[in-house]
Amino acid sequence: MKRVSIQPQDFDVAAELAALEALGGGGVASFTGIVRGEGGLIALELEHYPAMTQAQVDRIVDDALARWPLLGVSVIHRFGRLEPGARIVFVGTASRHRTAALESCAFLIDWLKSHAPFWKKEHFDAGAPRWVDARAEDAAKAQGWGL
Amino acid sequence: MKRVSIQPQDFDVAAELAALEALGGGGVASFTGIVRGEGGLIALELEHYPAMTQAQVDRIVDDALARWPLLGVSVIHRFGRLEPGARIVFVGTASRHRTAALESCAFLIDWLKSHAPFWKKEHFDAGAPRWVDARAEDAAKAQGWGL
Amino acid sequence: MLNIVYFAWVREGVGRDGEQVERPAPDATVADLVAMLAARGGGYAQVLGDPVKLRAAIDQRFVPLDTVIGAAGEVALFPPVTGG
Amino acid sequence: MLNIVYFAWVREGVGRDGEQVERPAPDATVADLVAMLAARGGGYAQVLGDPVKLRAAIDQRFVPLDTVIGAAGEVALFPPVTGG
Repeated sequence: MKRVSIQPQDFDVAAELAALEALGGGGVASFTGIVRGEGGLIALELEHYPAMTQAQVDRIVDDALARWPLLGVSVIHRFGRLEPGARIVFVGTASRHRTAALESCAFLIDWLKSHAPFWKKEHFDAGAPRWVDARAEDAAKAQGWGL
Repeated sequence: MKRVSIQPQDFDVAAELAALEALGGGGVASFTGIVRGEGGLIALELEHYPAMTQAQVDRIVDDALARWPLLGVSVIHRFGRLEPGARIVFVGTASRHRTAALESCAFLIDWLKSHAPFWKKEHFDAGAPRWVDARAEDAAKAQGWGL
Repeated sequence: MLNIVYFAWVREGVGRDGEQVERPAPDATVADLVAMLAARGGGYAQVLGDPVKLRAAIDQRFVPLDTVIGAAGEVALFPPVTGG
Repeated sequence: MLNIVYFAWVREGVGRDGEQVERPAPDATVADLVAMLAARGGGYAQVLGDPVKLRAAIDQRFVPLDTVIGAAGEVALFPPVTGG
């Protein structure tokens, strides 16, 4: 099972996990990213490069499928305006054994958080909105995977 | 939030994740273990040491809380007779950042899979049931965490 | 008296999930207790005759088999845990 | 003609999300294109004047700025991606 969706709307984590659990593997790992409402943040605006995003996420999912013995992968990434508490991203992986599921889940979210063609603009309750800078830390983490 | 439950009945992964997502952190990681129906397995029987299990799982969750900056941890482990496709174990962690959530989730499931006082008996469609041997691999993984 | 509890194939071998025994000597270890129980023969000898295959806990804490039982309330004997 | 697309503060600075320009010389790189656009002044100069802060893609693939554009159909200019 391979599922990649780049979409503005929210998603149903339980439905994604149920599909992964039904694949006959022994383990399902997941990560859900959520907008934090710190420092007066009232909204996060995610812009992306539509022609590129789907193709790139597809490719990194294929990399994960080549690298670990996975029964299923599901990646959902939202774009548009998201408020604190909203889900941004979901990665779910299913495998016969836990290590493959956990490692591939970490690999995919590290890639999404550092290399995926998204840009974030933060809107605050006071003051001008600002574009988030790329974080060196994320790039280093992705390099740890040989990305 | 800290929640540990050792129980015979199934659990609601979506409800666990929703509670973790509501803590204001940026990331929720989870792992769900499922009974695999391979080699003619018709049921897995999990025996445990009730007086010990809850206390030990409590303690390892406290270890995780001391080691990573977590907003919440939920661990559910079932015992009794479980059929293929049934959930056995759930670990969910919430943190401000993904690395703490992912690492602590892997740490907890590695411990549960190797050190928790459970014993598994496999029942097959043909032939005698047999007790599962402890796996050296799991012990090695747990040692990697300094356990 | 000392409570003993058994799990998994140890429990099946001895045919019960626990029992009370006379408290052993103050310097007796878990291994001494295992040897005493194995000497009963039958299922006890079968599952307790090879201590290398056994693990133990005293008062709900894992311990090596050479640990002195002392004033403990409960000794558990079981195979290596196989986790969840 | 060559399609250019802009994202994030590059898009805001140039005031549009894309445009078509005359195809540059066959050996022109992305950096050459950026310099040509920055020479327009105004918002273009502001966001494209310091190429170190820019990243690029040719036909939906990330490339270094010294990559020759050649026969590509689309060049994208944007800040370093910040992920999801």
